[in-house]
Amino acid sequence: MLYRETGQFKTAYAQDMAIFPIRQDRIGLGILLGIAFIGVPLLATFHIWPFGRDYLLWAILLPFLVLALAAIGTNILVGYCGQISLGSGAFMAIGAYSAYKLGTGVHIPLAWLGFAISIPPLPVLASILLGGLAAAGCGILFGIPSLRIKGLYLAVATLAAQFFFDWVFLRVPWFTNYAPSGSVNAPELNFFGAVVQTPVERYLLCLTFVTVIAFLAKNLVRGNLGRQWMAIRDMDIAAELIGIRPLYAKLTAFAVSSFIIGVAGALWAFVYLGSWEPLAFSIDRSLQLLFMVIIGGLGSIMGSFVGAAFILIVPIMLNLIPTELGVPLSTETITHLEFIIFGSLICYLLIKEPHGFARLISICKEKLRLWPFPY
Amino acid sequence: APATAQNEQFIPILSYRTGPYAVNGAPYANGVADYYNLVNERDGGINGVKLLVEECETSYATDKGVECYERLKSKGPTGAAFINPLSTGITFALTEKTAADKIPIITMGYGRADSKNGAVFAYNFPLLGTYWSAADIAIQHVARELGGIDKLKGRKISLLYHDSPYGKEPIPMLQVLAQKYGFEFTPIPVTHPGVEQKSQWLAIRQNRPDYVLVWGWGVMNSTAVKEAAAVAYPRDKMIGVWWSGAEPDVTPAGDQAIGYKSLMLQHGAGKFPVHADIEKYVYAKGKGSTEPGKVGEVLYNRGMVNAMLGVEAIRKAQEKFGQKPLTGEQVRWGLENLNLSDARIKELGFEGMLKSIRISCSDHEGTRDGRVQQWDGRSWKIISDWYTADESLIDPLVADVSGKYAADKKIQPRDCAKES
Amino acid sequence: MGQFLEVLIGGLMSGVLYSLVALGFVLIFKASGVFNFAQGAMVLLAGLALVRALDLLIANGFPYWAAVVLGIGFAAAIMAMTAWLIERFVIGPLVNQDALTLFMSTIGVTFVLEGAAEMIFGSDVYPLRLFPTDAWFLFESLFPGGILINKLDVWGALIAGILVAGLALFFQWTKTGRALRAVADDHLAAHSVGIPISWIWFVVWLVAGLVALVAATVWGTKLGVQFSITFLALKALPVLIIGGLTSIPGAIAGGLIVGAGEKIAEVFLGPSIGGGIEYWFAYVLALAVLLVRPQGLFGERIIERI
Amino acid sequence: MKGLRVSIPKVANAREAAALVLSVNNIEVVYDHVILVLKGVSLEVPRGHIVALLGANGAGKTTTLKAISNLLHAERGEVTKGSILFDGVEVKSLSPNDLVRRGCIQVMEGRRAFAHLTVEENLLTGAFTRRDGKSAIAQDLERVYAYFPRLAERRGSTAGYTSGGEQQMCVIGRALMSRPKMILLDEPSMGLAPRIVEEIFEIVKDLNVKEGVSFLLAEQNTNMALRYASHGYILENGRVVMDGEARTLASNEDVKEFYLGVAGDKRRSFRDVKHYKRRKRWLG
Amino acid sequence: MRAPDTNEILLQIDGVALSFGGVRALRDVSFNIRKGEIRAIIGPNGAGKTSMLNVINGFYHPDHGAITFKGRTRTKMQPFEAARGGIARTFQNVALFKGMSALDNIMAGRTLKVRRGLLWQILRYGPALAEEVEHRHRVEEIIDFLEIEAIRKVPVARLPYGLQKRVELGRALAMEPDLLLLDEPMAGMNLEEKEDMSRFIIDVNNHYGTTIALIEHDMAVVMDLSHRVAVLDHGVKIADGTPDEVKKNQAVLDAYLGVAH
Ligand SMILES: Nc1ncnc2c1ncn2[C@@H]1O[C@H](COP(=O)(O)OP(=O)(O)OP(=O)(O)O)[C@@H](O)[C@H]1O
Ligand SMILES: Nc1ncnc2c1ncn2[C@@H]1O[C@H](COP(=O)(O)OP(=O)(O)OP(=O)(O)O)[C@@H](O)[C@H]1O
Ligand SMILES: [Mg+2]
Ligand SMILES: [Mg+2]
Repeated sequence: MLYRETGQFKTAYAQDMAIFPIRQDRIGLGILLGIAFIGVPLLATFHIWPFGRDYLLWAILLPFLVLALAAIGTNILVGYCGQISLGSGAFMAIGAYSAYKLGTGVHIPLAWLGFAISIPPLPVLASILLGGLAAAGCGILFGIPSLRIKGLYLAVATLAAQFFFDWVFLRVPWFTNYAPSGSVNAPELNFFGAVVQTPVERYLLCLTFVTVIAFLAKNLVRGNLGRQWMAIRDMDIAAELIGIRPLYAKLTAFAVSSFIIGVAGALWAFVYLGSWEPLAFSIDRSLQLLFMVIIGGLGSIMGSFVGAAFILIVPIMLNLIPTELGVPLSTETITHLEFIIFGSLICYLLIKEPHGFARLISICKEKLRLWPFPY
Repeated sequence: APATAQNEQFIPILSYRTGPYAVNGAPYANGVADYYNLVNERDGGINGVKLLVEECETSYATDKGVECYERLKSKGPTGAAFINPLSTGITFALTEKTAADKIPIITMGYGRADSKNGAVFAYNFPLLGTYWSAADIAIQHVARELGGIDKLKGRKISLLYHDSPYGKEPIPMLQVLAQKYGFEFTPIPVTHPGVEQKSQWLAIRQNRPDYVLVWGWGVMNSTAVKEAAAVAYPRDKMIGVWWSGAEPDVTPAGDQAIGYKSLMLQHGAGKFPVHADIEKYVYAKGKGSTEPGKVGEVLYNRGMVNAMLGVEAIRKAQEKFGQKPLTGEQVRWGLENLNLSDARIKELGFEGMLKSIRISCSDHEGTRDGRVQQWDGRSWKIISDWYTADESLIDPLVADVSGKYAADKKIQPRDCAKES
Repeated sequence: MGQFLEVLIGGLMSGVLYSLVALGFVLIFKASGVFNFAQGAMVLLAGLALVRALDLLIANGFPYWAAVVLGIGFAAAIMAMTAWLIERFVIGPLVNQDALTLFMSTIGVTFVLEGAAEMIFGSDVYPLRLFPTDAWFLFESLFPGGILINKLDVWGALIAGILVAGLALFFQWTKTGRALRAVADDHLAAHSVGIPISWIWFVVWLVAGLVALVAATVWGTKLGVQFSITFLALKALPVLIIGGLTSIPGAIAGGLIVGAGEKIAEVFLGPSIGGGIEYWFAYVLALAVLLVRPQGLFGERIIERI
Repeated sequence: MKGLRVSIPKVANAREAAALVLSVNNIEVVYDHVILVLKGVSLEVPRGHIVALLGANGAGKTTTLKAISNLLHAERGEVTKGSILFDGVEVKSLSPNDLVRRGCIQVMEGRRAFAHLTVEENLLTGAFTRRDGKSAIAQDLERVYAYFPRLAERRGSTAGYTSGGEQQMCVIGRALMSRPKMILLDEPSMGLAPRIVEEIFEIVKDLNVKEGVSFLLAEQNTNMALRYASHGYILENGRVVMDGEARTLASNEDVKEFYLGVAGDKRRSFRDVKHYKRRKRWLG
Repeated sequence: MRAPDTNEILLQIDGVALSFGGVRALRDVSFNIRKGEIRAIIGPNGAGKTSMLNVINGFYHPDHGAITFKGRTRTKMQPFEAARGGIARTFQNVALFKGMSALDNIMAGRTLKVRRGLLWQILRYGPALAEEVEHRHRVEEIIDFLEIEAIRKVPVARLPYGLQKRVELGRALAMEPDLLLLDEPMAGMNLEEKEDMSRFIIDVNNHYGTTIALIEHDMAVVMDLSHRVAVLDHGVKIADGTPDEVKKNQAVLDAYLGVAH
C-alpha cells in the first residue's frame, strides 16, 4: 500500500520525465541525502555511535564514496555504452597524477624549441577537475580502438591502457616530481581558503562531488546522449542505421566516463590516500570497479552505489565479524573464509538476479506495487 | 568485542598471510606474534602492563593496509602504541596519517629512507637500517670481495629490483655510489609480483655484470635465483638485500641456490637464548603461531627483533610516563630515547643477533650495520664481518629529500639540538 | 646476432608456456561463451593439490614414480570435483545469461577457489621438480657463449604442442566438439535440440581443469607452487586474444607472438626507455593485432548481420 | 466447442493416457517472479494428431511451448501451478535433453540457428541425441536437403550469414534431424516464401501420416494451421478461450472474422481495413 | 487504389551487384522508387531482398552499380548519411535496443533531430529540457498512432514479437523519413495484427506522404497495399510492374508463388 503511484497524475511530459517520477522515491532520496549531508557529519563530529572512532568515516564511507563515483564512471562506459573496460584503474591514475602535477606546478622544458611551458600550481579544485579532463582526453585516445574491437576483445585490449599507464607513472619521474621512491604526496586541500583536513570535512567534500556528479550523470543518461549510448550497447548496427554515429557515441562515452573516473582518481589520491604510488591504481582497482558495476547492475547509476557498497564493504565485514565476535580463528583462516564466503555470495547473488542489485531493487518495487498479491 | 581490561597496552599487527607475498609475510608475522606472547607469558607484560595484540590482514595491498590501520589505531585503552606496516607502500600511505594521529610507525629495515631524519619525520622509525644503508653496505661488500674500494672502478653492477617504491628506494643511493667509485650501475626493473624474469636475465647474461644486487620480495627472489641458474649466472655474484635473504627465497630453487648471498639486517637465522624462552613459554604451552621447526628462520627472527624493539620502546617510555598503558605519542618518546646497550641486548637474549642501538631525534635509524650471509644449500652461513654504512654519503641525500618533503607538507623541522 | 637468436628462442618458448594457461581459457570460452576468470586459480588449485599429495606420499615412503602417478591422480580427482561443483552450483544455474554475468560469476568462483585451495593445502611456497630446469648451450662454436635453451621450456613446449593437437582434433572432428560450439553460440537453442549442456560443461571444465594441472606441473617446476601462480592468468590474456578466444591452435600462435615480441622488446627496446615494458608491450601488441583482425588471428569471425 | 474446462485431473485412465502424447493441465507461468503470463492453460495432443495453438501476439503461445519443452527456467520463467505430461511422464522431472531423447523437440521462434556453425553443422547438431549410426543420419540429412533444396545450395555457408528464410528452414530441418515423435513448432511459417510455407505444411502432414509424428503448432497463419490441424486451441491473454476440432473452429463466425479475415465469404482487402473498428476481446 | 500523383523518382538503383565470397546475392539489379509510392520487393528466400535494402541504406556496399537518392548519385551510401538523408527502416530480425523501454527506443529514433549538445544535456535545464519535452511530444504522437500506449515503459525484450515489430516501426517513424524501408513488417503476425499494420502503413504513406519500400511474404498484403512490385530471384530481378501484372507473370509463379495463389 505504501508504494503506489495511484493518485499521482502527471499532467505534463516534463513531470513524467523528472528524475524520480514517483513521489515515494523522491521522499526516500530526500531522507537519504539528509542523513548523508547532515546526519552523518553531526554524529561524527560529536563522536556518537557508530561514529565513535573515525574508522567508519575514514575507512568505509570515504573510500565508498570515491569508489562509487568511479563506479558511476565505469558504469557509463560499461553499463550504458556496452564497452567493457578493464582500464578504469589507469584513468583513475591519470586523474590523480594530472591533478598532482597541476596542483604542484607544471614545468615542461622544451629545450629544442627554446622555451619552456610553466604553469604555476593551480588551486585544488581546478587541479581535480582538470585531472578529470586529462583523463577524459586519454579516454578518448584509448577509446578509438573500440570503433573496431568489440566485447571481450575490447576488454582485454583496454588492459593495454592499464598496464601502459601503470608503467608510465612508475617509470617517468617527471610525473612524480622526481621523488626517489616514485611515491608522491597530495598538495594541501585548500578550497578557496578553506582547508579540508578532518575526516568529516573530507567526507563532505567527497559527498558533494559524488552527489553533484551523480545527478549530472543521471541527467545525461536520461537524455539523448544516454539513449545513443544504450543503442550502441544493445545493437550497434541498428543504431548506426538510425543515424547514431558510433564514433561520436562511443568517444563521448569514453570521455564522460573517463572524466568521472579521473575525478574519482584525483579524490582517491588527494582526499583518501594523501600519498600514493601507481600500485594504488593497479589492475586490481580496475577489476574491482568492474565488479561493482556488474554486481550493482549495468546501466544504473543507483546500482553503482549499491555495487560499490557490496564489493567494498562486504569483505571488510566478513573480515571483521570473527574478531568482533571473538571467534578464535587465525587471520589467515579468517581471510580464506572471507574469500570463500564473498565468492559464494557473488555467485549466489548472480544466480538470484543475474542483472545485479539494480534489477533486484526494481523487482522489489514491482512486487511492492502489487502487494499484497503475488502477481 | 571482548571487554578490554584497563591495564593493557594495545599493539596492532599488520600482517599478510595470504596473497602473493604470504610466503614471506607469514614467518615474519609469526615472529612478531610469538614475541609479544612471550612477553605476556613470561613477564606478565611490560612491568605488569599486558600486551593486547590484534592482527589484521593486508595482503600487502596499500588500501587494505590503510583500512587495517584505521580499524586498529584507536583500539585498547590508549590506542595503538605503534604500528609496523611491513610494506613500504603502506608506509608511504600512512606517514602523514600517523603523524596526525600521533602514532609512531616502525619500519625496521624498510620504508622511506629519508625518514631517518627524525626532525622532519617525527613519527617514522626506520630502525636498524634503511635501503640507502643497505645499498652502501652491499657495495662495501662487493669492494671487499674485489679486493679494495678502488677495484670498483669500471666494474658493472646491476640492480634487479621490484618495480615499486620498495625496489626503487636504493636507486638514488646507488647512483651516488656509482659516481663516487666509478662503477657502471644499471637498474633493471621487474614487474610485480616478479614471476616472469626471463628477459631480464637474458639481458644480464649478455651484459655480464660483475655483480647483481637483488631487491626483491616474495616470489621474485626465488625466481631470480632460478633464472640466474638457468642463464648460468654465478649465484655467488648475486647479493640480495635483507628482504631477499630468507629461507623461502632459496628453498624453491633447490641446489641452484647454493652460493647465493644476501645482506643481513644484523641478525641471521638460528636460535639464540631468547628462542629457548619462546619454546619454553610459548610453544610448550601450545600457544605458538607456527610449526616449531620454523622458529629461528630468518624472517621469524626479524619479526622477533622488531617486536622486541617496540616492547623496549614502551618500557623506556614507561620510565618517563609511568607503568600504565601509554599513548602513541608517549611511546614515540620511548622510541626516540631508546638506547639498548650490548649488555641489555644480552639480557634480552638477543646477543649475537644485534649490536647496540641508540636512537635519537636526528637519527631515527639507530644503527646502520650489516653483514653478509651465503646459502650453502641447507642453511645461511655468515661470511663477512660487520659493515657500517657511510653516513657521510647518506646524510646529504637524507637532508635533501626530507627537506623537500618538509617544504611540500609545510612541516617545520624540529630542532634536534634542543630535544632531550 | 647470437643474443637476438637467444632472446627470440627464449621468448618463443616462454610464450608457449603462457599458451598452456591460455588453452584453459579457450576451452571454456569455446564451449560455453564464458570467459573464465578462474583459470589462474584453477592452476593454483591443481598445483597445490599435486604438490601436497606428492610431499605426503613421499614422506610416507612411496617410491618417487608411484608418488607422482598417485599425486597426479589425486589432483585430477580434485579438478573433477571442482568441475562438477562449478557446473552444478554456478554455471549451470546461469545458463542463457549474458557474457558479463557469466564472467562475473567466474570471478566469484575465483575467490572461492583461492580461499579454499590455500585453506586446504596451505599458503606456503612448495617446490616441485618434475622436469629438468637446467639449460643447453647450443652452437657454442658459432656464437660466444652459445645459445641458451632452457630444458624446462622445451618440455613445456612439447607438452603444449601435444595438448593443442589433441584438443584441436577433438573440437573439429567429433560430434561433441560440434555440440560444444553450438552451446557457445546459443545456450537455449542448444537445449532445445537436446544437447545435454550440464554434462558438456562438466566435461569441458574438467578438461580445462586437467589443462590447468598440466600448466601447474610446468609452472610449478618453474616457480614453485604458490599463490603468485594465479598471476599467470594476466600473462595469458594477450596470448589468448591474439590467437582468438575460440581457437585452440591460436593459443599456441598467440603464445609464440607474445613471447617473442615481449622478450625482444624488453631486451632491446626496454633499456632505452627504462625497462619493465614487457607487460604492457604484450597488450599493445595484442591491441595492434586486434586493430587488424578484431577477432584475433584465428578466432571465429564476429558475425555482423542485420 | 467442448464444455467448460476446469482443473479436473486430466488423465482419468490408462487408456486415455496412452492415447495422449501430451497433456498440459492448468498451468500457470510466471516470469521474473512477478509477471504472470499463463493463467491456467490446459490442452492436449492426442497421439498422431496435429494440434494448432492460435492466438494474438503476446497471448502466450511461445510461453506454453517453452513450458512444455522445459526451457523456461533459462529465461527466468517458472511453471508455478499445474502439470505437463509428455508420454505419461511429468515434464518437470526431465531435462530438455531427456525430452529430446524421448522424442519431443521444439522448433524455437525467431530463427535461432547456431550462427557460427555452417548450415550442415547446424543440421547435424539436431541429430545429437541419436544413436542409430552415421549412415542413418546421413540419410536424414539428404532427406532434409530434399525438403529444402535451398539449404543444399547453402550447406557450407555460415548460418549467421544466410538469409532470414534460410535460417528458418535450417532450424526446422535441424529439428527434423532428431527423428522426433512429437514436434512443437513455433511459428514455422514466419518469414518463408508462400511456396515454402505450403511445403512446410505438406512436410508436416507427410510426417504425421507416414511416421505418426504428433505436432503442436503455434501459428499465426490461421488459415493454413486450421487446414492441416485436427484440433485447435485459441489462446488469449494467457487463457484458452476456445478450443475444438479444427473444422468447427474454422467455421466459427468469430474465428472467421478475426483470424481468417473473411467477411461473408469474400476476403477483406487490406486496403479497406483503414477504418475498421477494433474488435472485441473475449476476455480481459 | 490511388497511385501517387507525381512520377518523380526518389531512389534509382542502377546495375547493382553484390557478392559474398561465392554467393552472388545481387546481380545487376536496377529499379526505382517513385516519390510517394508503396513499392514492394518480393522473391523467394535468399533472393537478395534484404541485401537490397542493406545496399540502399548503406550497410552493404555494392561491388558495382550506382544509387541515386534525391538526385544525388553515388556508388555507395554510408549508413549515417543514409539516415541523415531521410532513409529509415525496420529489420527482418527485430533489431530493437533490448535493454531500453519502448519509449526510449522510439526516442532514440529522434537522435538526428536533437540540437542541444553534451553540455546542455548534462544540465537538462531550460532549452535542453524544452527540446527534450518537444521530442517527447512527437514521440507520444507516434505512440498514440501505433496504439502502443500501454507498453510505453516496458523493456522491449519482454514484449511479444508482434509488438516489437510495432515499436520498431515507431522508431523508424520517429526519424520522420522520406523513404521508409520495411523488411517483412508482418511476419509472425496474425490476421488482425496484419490489418493493423496495413492500416499504419497506409496512413503513413497517405498522411505523411512517406515513400515506402516493402518486403513481405504475405502475398495478400503485398497485392493489396503496393503500387508497384519488383520481384527478385537468385539475385536477379525477374519481374517488375503493378501487382496485377506481377501476379500473372509466369516466371514469378514458378519461382515464388508456387501453386496458384
Ligand atoms: N522473458 C520474459 N520476461 C518477461 N515477460 C515475458 C518474457 N517472455 C515473454 N513475456 C511476456 O509473456 C507474454 C506472452 O509472450 P509469448 O512470447 O508467449 O507470446 P506469443 O503468444 O508467443 O506471442 P507472439 O505471437 O508475438 O510470438 C507477453 O506478454 C510477454 O510480454
Ligand atoms: N553478409 C553476408 N555474407 C554472406 N552471405 C550473405 C550475406 N548477406 C546475405 N548473404 C546471402 O545472400 C543471399 C541473399 O540474402 P538476403 O538476406 O538478401 O535474402 P532475402 O531475399 O532477404 O531472403 P529472405 O526472404 O529469406 O529474408 C542469401 O543466400 C544469403 O545467404
Ligand atoms: Mg511467440
Ligand atoms: Mg530477408
